[in-house]
Amino acid sequence: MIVNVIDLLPDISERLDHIIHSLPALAPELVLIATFVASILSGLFADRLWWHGTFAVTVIGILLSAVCSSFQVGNPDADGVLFGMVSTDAFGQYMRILVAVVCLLFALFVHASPDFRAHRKKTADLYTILLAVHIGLNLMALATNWLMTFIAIEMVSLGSYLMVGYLAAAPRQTEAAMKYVLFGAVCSAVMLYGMSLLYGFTGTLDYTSPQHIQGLNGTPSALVTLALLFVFTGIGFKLTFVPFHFWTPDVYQGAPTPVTAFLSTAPKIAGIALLANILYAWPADSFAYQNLQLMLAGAAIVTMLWGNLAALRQTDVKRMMAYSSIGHTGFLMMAVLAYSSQDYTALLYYLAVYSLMNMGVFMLTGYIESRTGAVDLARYDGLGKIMPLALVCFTLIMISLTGIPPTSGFVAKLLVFTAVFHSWQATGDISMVLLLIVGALTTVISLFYYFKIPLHAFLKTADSQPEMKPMRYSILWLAVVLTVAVWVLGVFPDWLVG
Amino acid sequence: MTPDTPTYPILAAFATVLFPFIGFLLSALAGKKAKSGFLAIITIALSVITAGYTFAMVWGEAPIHAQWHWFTIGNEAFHLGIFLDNIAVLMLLVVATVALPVHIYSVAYMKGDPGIHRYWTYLSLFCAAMLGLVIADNLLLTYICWEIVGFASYLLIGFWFTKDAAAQANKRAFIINRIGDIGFLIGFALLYSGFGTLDINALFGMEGLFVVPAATDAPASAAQGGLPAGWITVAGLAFFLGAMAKSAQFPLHVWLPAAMEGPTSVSSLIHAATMVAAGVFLLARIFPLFDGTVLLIIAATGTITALVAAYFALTQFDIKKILAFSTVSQLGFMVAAIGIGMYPIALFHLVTHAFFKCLLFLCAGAIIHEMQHLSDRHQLGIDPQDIRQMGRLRRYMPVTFATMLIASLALVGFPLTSGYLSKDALLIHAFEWAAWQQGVAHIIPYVLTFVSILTSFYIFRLLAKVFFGPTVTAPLANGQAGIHDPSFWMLGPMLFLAACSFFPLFTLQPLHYAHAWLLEGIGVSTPWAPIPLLHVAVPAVTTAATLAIAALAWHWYVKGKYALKTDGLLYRFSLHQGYLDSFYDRVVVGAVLGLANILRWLDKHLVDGIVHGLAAIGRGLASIAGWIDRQVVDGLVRLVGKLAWGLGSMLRHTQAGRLQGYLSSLFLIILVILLYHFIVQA
Amino acid sequence: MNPHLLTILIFLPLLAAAVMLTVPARRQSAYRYIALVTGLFQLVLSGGMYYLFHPKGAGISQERLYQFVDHIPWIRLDMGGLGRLEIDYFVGVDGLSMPLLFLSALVMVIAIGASWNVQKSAKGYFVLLMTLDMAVMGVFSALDFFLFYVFYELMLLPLYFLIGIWGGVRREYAAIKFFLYTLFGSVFMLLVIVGLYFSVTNPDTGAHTFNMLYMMDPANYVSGSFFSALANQELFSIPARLLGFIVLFIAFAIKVPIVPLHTWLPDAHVEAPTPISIILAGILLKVGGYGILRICFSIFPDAAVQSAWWLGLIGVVSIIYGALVALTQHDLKRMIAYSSVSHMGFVILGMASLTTEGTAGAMFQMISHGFLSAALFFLVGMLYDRVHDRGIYHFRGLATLMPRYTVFVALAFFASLGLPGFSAFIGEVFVIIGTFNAESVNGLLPRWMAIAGSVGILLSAAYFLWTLQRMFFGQPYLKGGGAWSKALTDASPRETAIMVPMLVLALVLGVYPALAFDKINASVLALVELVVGN
Amino acid sequence: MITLTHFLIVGACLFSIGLYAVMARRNAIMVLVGIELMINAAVLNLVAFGRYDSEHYGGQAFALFAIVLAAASVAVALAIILNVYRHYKTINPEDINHLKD
Amino acid sequence: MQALVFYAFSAIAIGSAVVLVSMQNMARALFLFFIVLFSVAGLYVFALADFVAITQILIYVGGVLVLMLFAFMLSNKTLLDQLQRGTSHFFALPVWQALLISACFLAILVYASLQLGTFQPAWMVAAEAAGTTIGPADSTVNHIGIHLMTRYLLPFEVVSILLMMALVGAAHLTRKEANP
Repeated sequence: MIVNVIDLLPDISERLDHIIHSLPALAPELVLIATFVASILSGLFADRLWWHGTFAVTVIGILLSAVCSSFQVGNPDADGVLFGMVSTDAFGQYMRILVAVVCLLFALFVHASPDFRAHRKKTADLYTILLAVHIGLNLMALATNWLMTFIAIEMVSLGSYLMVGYLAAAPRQTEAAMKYVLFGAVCSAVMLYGMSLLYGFTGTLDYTSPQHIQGLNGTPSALVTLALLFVFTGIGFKLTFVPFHFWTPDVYQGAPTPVTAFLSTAPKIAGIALLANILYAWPADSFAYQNLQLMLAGAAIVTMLWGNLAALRQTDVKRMMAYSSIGHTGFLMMAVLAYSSQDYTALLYYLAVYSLMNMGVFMLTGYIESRTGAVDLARYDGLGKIMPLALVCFTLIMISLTGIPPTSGFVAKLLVFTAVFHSWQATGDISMVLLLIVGALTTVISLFYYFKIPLHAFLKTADSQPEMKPMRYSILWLAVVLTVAVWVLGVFPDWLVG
Repeated sequence: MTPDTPTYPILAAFATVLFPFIGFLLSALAGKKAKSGFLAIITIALSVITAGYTFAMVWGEAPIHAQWHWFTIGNEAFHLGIFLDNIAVLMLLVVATVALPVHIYSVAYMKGDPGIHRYWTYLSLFCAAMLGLVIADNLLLTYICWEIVGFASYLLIGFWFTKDAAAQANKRAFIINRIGDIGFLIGFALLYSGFGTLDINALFGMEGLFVVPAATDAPASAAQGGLPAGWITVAGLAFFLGAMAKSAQFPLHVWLPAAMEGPTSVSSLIHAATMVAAGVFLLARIFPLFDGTVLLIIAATGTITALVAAYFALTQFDIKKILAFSTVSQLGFMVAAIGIGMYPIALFHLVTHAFFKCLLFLCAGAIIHEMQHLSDRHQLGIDPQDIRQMGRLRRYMPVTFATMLIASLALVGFPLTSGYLSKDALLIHAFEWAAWQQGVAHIIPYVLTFVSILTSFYIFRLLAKVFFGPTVTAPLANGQAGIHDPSFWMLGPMLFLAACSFFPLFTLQPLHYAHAWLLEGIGVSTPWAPIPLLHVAVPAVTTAATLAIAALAWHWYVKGKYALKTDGLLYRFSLHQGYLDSFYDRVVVGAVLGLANILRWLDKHLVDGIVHGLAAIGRGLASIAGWIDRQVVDGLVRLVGKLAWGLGSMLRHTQAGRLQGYLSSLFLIILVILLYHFIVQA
Repeated sequence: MNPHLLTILIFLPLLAAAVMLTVPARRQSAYRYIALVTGLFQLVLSGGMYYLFHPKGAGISQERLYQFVDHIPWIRLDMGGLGRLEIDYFVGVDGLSMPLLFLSALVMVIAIGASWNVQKSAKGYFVLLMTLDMAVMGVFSALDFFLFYVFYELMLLPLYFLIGIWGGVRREYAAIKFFLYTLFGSVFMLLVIVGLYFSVTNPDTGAHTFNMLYMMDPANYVSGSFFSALANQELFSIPARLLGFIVLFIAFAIKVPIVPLHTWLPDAHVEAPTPISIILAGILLKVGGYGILRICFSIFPDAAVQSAWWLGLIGVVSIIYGALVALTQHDLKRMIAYSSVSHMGFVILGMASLTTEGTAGAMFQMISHGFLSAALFFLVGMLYDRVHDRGIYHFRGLATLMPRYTVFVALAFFASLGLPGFSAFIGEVFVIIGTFNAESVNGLLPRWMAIAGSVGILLSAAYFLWTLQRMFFGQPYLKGGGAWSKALTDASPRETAIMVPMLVLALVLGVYPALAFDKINASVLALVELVVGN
Repeated sequence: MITLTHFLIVGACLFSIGLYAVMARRNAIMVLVGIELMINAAVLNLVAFGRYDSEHYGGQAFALFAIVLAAASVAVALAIILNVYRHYKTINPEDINHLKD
Repeated sequence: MQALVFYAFSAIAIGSAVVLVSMQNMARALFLFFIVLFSVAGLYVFALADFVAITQILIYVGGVLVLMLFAFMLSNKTLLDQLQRGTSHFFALPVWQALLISACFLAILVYASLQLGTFQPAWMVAAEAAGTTIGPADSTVNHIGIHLMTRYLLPFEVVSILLMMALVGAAHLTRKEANP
């Protein structure tokens, strides 16, 4: 049976025009795709000639895409791109830049990391995966369609699984990878089921469309809750908020340190953007919005408490930071809840600062681990004397993570508090007050474990001198730069936001 | 200072205070070099001169008041000032005049003591503060001097600080004085809050806010001011509390006998003549403040003190303790005089008492000095202050005996002595007052009369035992003691004071007080009519009683025909000073320390208790023991910390590392949320 | 016209710290000399400013009455719908801050003097000390709430390390406890700051602002905003302004500290090295009192009046409780720490009275306690340096062994227990007078509080005298025996040089309190007018 | 008549069975099988709903993507499981619990 | 008739799935999984998604299942032992929680399905009313093809990258380490 295409699609030319017009908005992604291909090729061929080949390609590609993104910041395209699959609004564009920065830092970190340097199967494939994940992250931040969301999340997830298992040098790394992949796969299956239900309720996959919200309003509320809960299983997995956080400590602890740094930052940026996109796609008076907001507020409170309380008992630095990042997720969710379409400054600032801090922390963790083999807090005893610069930077970042002035961590917290307070004033929603109080309380709790680092490094003394392995200082200098940035942005926050 | 204020008296009064102060500063700076006491004596001598000049210029004239701006708080300016009226210049003169002989006496008495430079420093400080106290023009300044006087007293009581008893005694003295200070503080703070000024002249002067009520029941708050009558009473009581502590009124008198741990010269100056009289002086100064209630309380307290102290003095064996209780008793007389509204008589008695009591102590000092020599020479190891070890001293120390006899006669109020004048005035007015007051007020004069008889008894007991009685100390008994009257540097002051203990210093009429210049200078009119009979009866009765008692004492103690049991309840009660010390130690100090201990315990454990309680609820019975075992220190931080830690541990159990456990937990949580929603929404 | 003296005063230590960082670590002694020079320079500078300070400069709520003002725009963040974030670098002094600035400079010099023998990583020590110095100066001069908060928190960090690294046996515990307590208070303070930010606008630009002075003027509150007096908003059924006041009060009261929140203090003091104890007692406790006056009272006058009774009660309880607990201590340093609790109770009581006498008395008490407690801790440090023991029961008859030291101790003790002629007396007396006055002036505090407060004076005599008697009088007896009596040398010239100025200052201020009252007076009047007047 | 509900119930059954496998089976590969069952359930839902969407073919398109992604993730997961097996000589997730609190 | 076939497919799918998850023997379980996938593919056909059904068989049966078998073979050296063992305890005690949770989920999902049947979403009603549902006669392959090239172009392209990445990554992980 021959069917004329024109019969099926009378408006095909308009559609093609739309596609062609949409492409410039996706220039960063196109650059990344090109780089992706280039990186595969260079991994196969160029690396034999020049050891840094793929790394150079990757860095250049990410930089180019970041430049493209920053050129686009001025002209947001609020209407859907490519049939409403994505929307490159200003918020998303900032997020792309942020993601690019984090990916770049990750690439540098990997390049400087001795573990990866020693990896016998080379790191070229990792850069390839990174580029794909970068695309996925961008799309996650921009997506306005359940299908696109699903694919983007899967892309990031798959890439992350691969990164965690990349080295597979130690049993723990493979264990982390397995837990991650199985947990992730379950979550995405549940999310898929939830999306299928949402599709069934509304008949559309574009969650910004009016039809979607109409459909949700017309569905029994319990069913909407069910579907949203399922969908947020997948998103929650990426964001690591309670109760979808169980994998986090194990994976963060087991994964290679640069990967942990990446996992604790990039997917969260994209996930938060996604969360914000979904939440604010729906009108505030709709049931779906209110239901979701309530769930998220509850989750944020529990997440802040859980993450910070559980971190108290940790002795492994990376594991502790895993819980810390769970706690920060709660804080970020608080920022999302207080976010409204124009005022994303607080959220953006918090995300940026958080990424810098976490990257810095893990760089230092990695550096210390590589030099002394110390992963446990007990082995940090007296390190402050031996590696003063590293531990001073570590302490400075910890101060910022706690949110004590004059660091950017403090300004970030202040901005979030400001936004939440404003939101409470505007809506009178009492859960905002609870968020504020819990946010403040967990700040105090967090002090307890963040200051374990200086406590062990400076206040305690070691029984024996640890053995020091020689290594290059590039990671340390990177971390120093980040530390300085974290502090300078705390004193002059307008340099970032202005 | 207004232009027409006479400048010279002010300057002279200021100089009177300044000289000892300079002496203090120089001695303090000189440190160990100032051993001779030369500085202190010179400065106090200069003070006597200027004080005499001031007295001459001001006595009987209109009061002089001068002040300089000190500091401003808010809109209120505070001044440093000098207020010279009859009372002030009288006290100024008395203090300086008593201080000088004591200084001179000290040269010999304290000779060779390793810490003597401190002695002179402290003594000068005391004199400066005491002189400042009497001429201060506002209550704040008075209070400052009042406290510094106490501080100097503290230093001097604890002069031999290596002795534990001295270290204990000065602490006790200061703390009990502090109780009084708090009263003083509360008193003037109340006045300030009511009247917005602390100026003595503005408050209590001739045209002051308080009109002299002259022992009427009319409350003083008739004067304008912001304090309700009840608070006026409270203020009066508060001031009286201050005076009670400083003037050793029952039951706050316990510090004074203990203070005898200081050098005897110090006891004579501070704890007999001057500082302890400051309370009486203060009461006289602010007399218009007191309303009827307060006055009655004052009179009653004074009477009780006089009685109790005399009673305690009856059985003491420590020569200084007897004199100390005697002082307390006499102070009780003065306070009672204030209470009956006769503050001029209180001051009169204060002045006479200052001389003869100072003399008594100096004599006692001489005796102790010699007894110490005796003990050292013969290696007897006796307590030099114990009168049981003494006896027959008249043979060795006749001059000392003579002076001491004069002082004792003045104390008992024997005719021709100054004490006769003041004590009779006091008793007579007390009777008249009682007649005017009616009712139970009659108890007071009779008790006071009885106390004066007791006074005769204990002082004659003292004299008999020390100078006449049989002795257990062998060298004394066999005439080989080798002790003698003290040197001229000690005798001179004693003789001077003995001269001052006779009537001519105060009036030329030896048998009646009415024309004493002192009473004429600061006299007040009495609201009652004099009862002429009393003016004859009271002196006659007391003199007769004194003679009888003297005979009895002679009979009992010199002849050794002691007639009383020494194990009676009353006797023991008196000997142990009414067990007041133990009472304070056990009950008051014990209560404070107990409370403090409880609070410390609370500090340590209470919050823990909360922790434990919460933990028990939170974690079930099984772990209670573990929680209690763990020694937690304190604080909310701990509470929060423990809770957080416990929660952290609980959360930890979810993180057992088993993937499928995680998944199960995850789905369980989702399920719970779902069920909740379905139940709520369906 | 404006030579930026205040800014120089604040940031000079930072410069010194930067210089120290460039000095190689083997030149140990260089650090303390740099620190000393900085401290002395600051002392001279603040002394000069104190001298130049015009007594009529009341400050409080009017910028033109502040002196040495520097007001520069700092952060301007565009927050979209939340408006523009306006944060200024705004510093200035009035009668409340000027004496405290001078006091801080003085105590800093003393602390540097007391740190002369620090050997353990001297570089880090002095760099941290300088950072602390900067933060302290900043706190006392900041007039922008954000700036204040930054300095306020910045104080904690160096202190944490100074206690934690150079402290005693349980230093880690003490350091974190101290930090947690203070952070607990200040985090909630941050929430109030945010609330105030949204409630107050700059009348000139209309933008929300952190400027404290604007917060003091009810006219600047946006109508209907959270902290607006007219809006009468409530949260958890507590009026918003009262809630804000309580939160801020708790934050500062932890610093003061008041009784239920005091338990960090003994631990921190006991574990801290001597110079840090000196700074803690001499400066940091004052930050609490200063904050209550400058911020709690000025921004929430209505709530201050409402809760004055409770504040008075807290003050009285602190006075008596602290004194009673001090009575039972066996550790000299702990005893002095509790005495600080008691003495700072007077500060709270005086403030609560809201009378000029009480408030001025509280200010005076803060100043006086500043150097007296510094002196006391220094004295304890002298003993501890020699024999590494502070047990009151472990010493006896020290007066014979160390006469000069004993004189210092006795003077410091008597000065602290409020002997007239010393500064503490003036402070305490006027607090009591002010409290008595309160009933007739504004009716906020009942008179029994003053009476109860004066009982604290009595108790302070008890514990100080008891200690004096126990440790210094009697025949010498030492727990450590002969080794100790050899180690217990009398005060060295350096120590004497540090002690004498403090005692002289206590004496001078006690005899001529106008030196301080003249500078404080106008501000106190303005403050009382601001709080009670409306 | 085969209504939508029929499909949904079958989907629900498959999903629950998959869920059970995920939680209960002590073999990583069986866990993967469980996941595939859940995905199949979702896909079944999608196509069942997709019958009503002839305009965009959203359901069927989504189903196709889902199947493809499932295959990709299975490939990745199996690669990782093989690595685990190399180190632990077991694929029972219960036994692989070195990373824990 | 149609319904009967549907029920049969459903019964086979669910039944095999139940047996599959309760089997100890891996090889048999994977075989049963094969049956489940086939039956579900049949159900897709009933839902008028023939292309999806074909994809299911091609990708799942051809790709996934084979991969799993390989992995199983590679990982389980004691395969033969286990092949001998049949299904033992059906309701193993340690997993009763899992059973309970899944049962609850089943109940909730079935309840949801029934609800959805009762309150049919408005858009489906509208589609039925307008007759725009997919009919058995529609050529789904055509439509899907066109949509993949227009509306779903971006996902389509992205998925290609995703697959490439998965390929690279999986290959990397399973690759024997290269000689240094």
